[in-house]
Amino acid sequence: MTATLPEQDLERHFEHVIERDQRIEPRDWMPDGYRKTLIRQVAQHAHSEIIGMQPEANWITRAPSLRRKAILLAKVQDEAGHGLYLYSAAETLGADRTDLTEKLIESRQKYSSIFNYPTLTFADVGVIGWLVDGAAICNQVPLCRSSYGPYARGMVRICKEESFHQRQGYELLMTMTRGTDAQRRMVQNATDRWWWPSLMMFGPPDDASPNTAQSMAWKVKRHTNDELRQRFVDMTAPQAEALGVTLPDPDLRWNAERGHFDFGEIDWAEFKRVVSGHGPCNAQRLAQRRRAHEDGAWVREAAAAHAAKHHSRDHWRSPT
Amino acid sequence: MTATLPEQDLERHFEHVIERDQRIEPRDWMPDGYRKTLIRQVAQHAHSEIIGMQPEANWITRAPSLRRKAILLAKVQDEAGHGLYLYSAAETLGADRTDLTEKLIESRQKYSSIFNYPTLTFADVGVIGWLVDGAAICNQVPLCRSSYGPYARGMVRICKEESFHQRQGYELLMTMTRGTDAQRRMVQNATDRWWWPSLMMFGPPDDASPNTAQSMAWKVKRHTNDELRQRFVDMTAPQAEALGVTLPDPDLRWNAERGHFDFGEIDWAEFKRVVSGHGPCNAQRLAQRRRAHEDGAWVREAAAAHAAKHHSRDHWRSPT
Amino acid sequence: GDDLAAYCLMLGDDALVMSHRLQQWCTSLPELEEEVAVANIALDLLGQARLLLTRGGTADGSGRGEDRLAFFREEHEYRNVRLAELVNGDFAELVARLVVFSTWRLALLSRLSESRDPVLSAVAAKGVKEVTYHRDYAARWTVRLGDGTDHSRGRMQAGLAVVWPYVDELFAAHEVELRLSAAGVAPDPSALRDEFDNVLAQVLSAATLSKPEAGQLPGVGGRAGRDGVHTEAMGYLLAEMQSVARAHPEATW
Amino acid sequence: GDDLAAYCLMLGDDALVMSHRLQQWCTSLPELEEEVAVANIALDLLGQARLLLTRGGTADGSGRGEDRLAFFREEHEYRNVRLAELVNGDFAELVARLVVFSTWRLALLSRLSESRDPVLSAVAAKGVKEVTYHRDYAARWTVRLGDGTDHSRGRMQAGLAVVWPYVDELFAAHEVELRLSAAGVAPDPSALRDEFDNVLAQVLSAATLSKPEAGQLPGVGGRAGRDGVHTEAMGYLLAEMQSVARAHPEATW
Repeated sequence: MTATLPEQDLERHFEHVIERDQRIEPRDWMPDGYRKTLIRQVAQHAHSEIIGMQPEANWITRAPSLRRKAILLAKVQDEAGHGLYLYSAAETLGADRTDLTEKLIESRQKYSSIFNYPTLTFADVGVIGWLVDGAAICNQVPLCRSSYGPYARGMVRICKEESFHQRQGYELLMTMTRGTDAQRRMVQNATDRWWWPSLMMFGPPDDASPNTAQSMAWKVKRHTNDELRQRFVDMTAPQAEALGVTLPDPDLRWNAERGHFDFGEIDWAEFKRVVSGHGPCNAQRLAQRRRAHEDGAWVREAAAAHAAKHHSRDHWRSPT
Repeated sequence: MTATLPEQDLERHFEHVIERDQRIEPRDWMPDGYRKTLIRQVAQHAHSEIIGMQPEANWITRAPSLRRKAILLAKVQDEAGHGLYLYSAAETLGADRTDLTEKLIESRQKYSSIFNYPTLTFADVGVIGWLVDGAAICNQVPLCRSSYGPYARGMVRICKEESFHQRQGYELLMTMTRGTDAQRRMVQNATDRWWWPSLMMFGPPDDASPNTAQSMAWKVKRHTNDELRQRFVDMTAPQAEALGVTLPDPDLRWNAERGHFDFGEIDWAEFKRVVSGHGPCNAQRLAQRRRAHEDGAWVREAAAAHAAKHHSRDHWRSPT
Repeated sequence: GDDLAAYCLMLGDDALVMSHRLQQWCTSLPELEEEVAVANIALDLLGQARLLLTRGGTADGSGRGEDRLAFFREEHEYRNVRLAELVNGDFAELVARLVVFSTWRLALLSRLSESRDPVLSAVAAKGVKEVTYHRDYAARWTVRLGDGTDHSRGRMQAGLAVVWPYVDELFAAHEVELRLSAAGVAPDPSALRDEFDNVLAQVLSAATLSKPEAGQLPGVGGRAGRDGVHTEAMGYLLAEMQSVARAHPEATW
Repeated sequence: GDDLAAYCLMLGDDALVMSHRLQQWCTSLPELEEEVAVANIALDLLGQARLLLTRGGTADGSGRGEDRLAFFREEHEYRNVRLAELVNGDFAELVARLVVFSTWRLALLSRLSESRDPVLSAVAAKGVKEVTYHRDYAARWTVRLGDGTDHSRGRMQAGLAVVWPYVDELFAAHEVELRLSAAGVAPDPSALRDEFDNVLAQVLSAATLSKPEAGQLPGVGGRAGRDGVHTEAMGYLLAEMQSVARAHPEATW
């Protein structure tokens, strides 16, 4: 039916759906720019989940209690699940997962720069939960109202799990700051390293973010970078106080007039360096992803060959 | 000159040299059997030095003091040096090092079975020095009088270093037995595991060692297996007492009549299993040697190609 | 009490150490689906380990909790079979180890779910459901790789050859197991062999693979994993696993 | 006192950690001659580390001996450059790391042998002889591999690309180094760059290799190895190295 409508009508219908805060679904007509923007957004998000497994997986085998080990392992597993889910959402837009993986490996698509920092102590696991997941949630909660249906629905599930992770991270830090001096030092040290990169997770300041206006018009982005960043600082500063850690920003203070926390200037030069591939772990993260993908090529080929032979029906049934 | 003498005269000359306890040198005529026996003996000894690096190298990175780390690293380096030295001795007999390495890797030549046991604690390093090097010295000191010149001279140097290693091992154990309870338990436990395999290092009992007579006639072996084993037990039992460790043999006791220590029956079935390739680490040791050799193939090829290009003269000279 | 405790450590250590090797695969697997599945198996085994270690610490009256047991025992106090500690190889070795480990463990837990010890029986019953999935997962991959490409078939056969020397140890009865078997608390490991052989034969046949001919890895002086005598791989594994906990012995996490 | 101690730890940790990575090569090298040579280099560096750590423990008045410093410091207290801790790759990466490390260290020790601190000066003078050999060994292999086969040339170039991002850090001056340089105790690291560039240019030219174009690895918030901020490889290295010593904190060896 829709295929026969003239382009103009299709576009009008699309804009109508967006205006009324309804959802665009995979089989609906959408402008090329919308589709491309969304594929990029969803793919970057999927890549971020997958690359984001690495800094945390780094501590699974060394987690100092079995309970924390289980929590961390489950969290990293959730991230793999989110990645799968998001690649599927991208596929509803006509993207191909293999192709997206190649783009990631060849640095033709980005992932969140936060994962280009190393995890140096077990406290980093807690701080990532608290700050990085916290920032991710600020970013993502509004995306539960993304105009693109599959992404919006994915975000509902993902946000639920992320806020669970965030609470677990914070709880680990609470336990650690109530522990030994060495533990408290670890938490402070990790906070010092992750604070500024977390603020950078919201992207460049609004006056340097040229695509924001179109994305907001399409309702695939619902708030500006600076709005979300402020929301994150306002949420986090009191949590830091409750933990007894100091955020490494001498300019951070409550501004009663604004009703917000003021905070210091972000080092945008560092942000640009890391985004453009020159962070402490960019090369390492991509090399690890590439190695896994290349080492697994023969396995994927075998699975495909087997499926072709057996019409995708497994030959072995469990004896019961 | 010698090439023109009839075979009979050559053989008589050879026997004369052996009788008078003089040395056979590389360019001297020697019977085929003598040459083959010696190549096998020297190659096995070389292989043992090289494979023997593995159980000790296993603890270099974890040595609990820097002094012990240096001692252990130097010892393992010495073993590589001994291996090189012995492969050279085998080459004077017409063997080819590459060929011998292949024979080792393909299990066509043996190495000392003692290295097919795992090193499970740092005390194993001390016990290997004490018992394994101790047994090796008992075996090797008489070989300093081997009728084959290059081997005899090699053994003089090697024995000197081995007895240095043996003293270092014993000294480590002395330090450990004067230390904590846990250290004493480690020493006892390692002694329990290495004692019987050390006794097996002297080979099968005399009545099951058919080649001994010929080897002794040729003076490439100077004492029988059982003679050397007894000498080792007599030397070691008082050392164990001085250390305060118990050798795991209820039948071990001084026999005033014989003037020797009596000791219990060796598990020759285990000996045969391990010699025939079914010890706890046979597969692991050979796999490691094979991996190093195969991974290094491209390096050896590059070195050969470079040497061919530059007439074995290095192209780079250090700026001074 | 002591036998029961020792037995709980045996099965708990099997799960903990095997889980560790699976954890090390994390972010290196060939597909995201495998990331999810392998992490899931590692989590299940970790959960089993926690229940069993906790039970062990109660049974011997030592009051040692799961973390005390996991992070502050020495290598020779670990009771796991050596198959669990084997260094990771390629994906085929992972699949081979997993199909062997979970076929054996499923046979074991099935019988253990009828143990006279109510805690062991409950832990085993829960584990049966989990390990049934592990075995199916590993068996499906064995078939895919065995009956996939020529290359994958060769690698799968090689992977089986790597793990096979560790098989007999799974069915060798320790005296603790024999006493508990006599008391109706635990199965005699040797009684699990038939089921194991049958299942493996079915899987290998579906996978067009042959049973490896590899000789069996002996212990040291007749002692192996169940006696606390491990391979040289074990020390490195524990050094990694215990490093943070031991650096902060006074800490709670 | 404190600056001198910190400086001794920097150079001592460089040697200790680099030695550890060379130790890990033991029994895996392509030829026995390389086993002897690499063990020898590892031993030399270990010897340098022992002298420097001992001096460091004296200089800061803490009375910590070499073992206390090696085995009971936390990762963030280690002051080595990150080049030293890089995970081992193939033989070409080993050669690449060694040619970079020893060219830099030789330039450093040559100048340090004129230090106003008599102990540092003596340690450096001894080290110069050793590291001269290390550099020659690494340079000869760089040339053999670079100007060997096409395959080895590719691998050598790739090995250089792996280590190159760690080069700038070697010449970045820490404030401790700047203060000691002003006091005539230690060279300013940035002053070593010319010699390094010249020697590397000669070696690469003889090896028919080109200088890698790789970008440089930044620190975290501007902090790197000299500040105790390392890579993710470092924790595993220390877990292994310190495992036995920490399992027996009361023991003497």
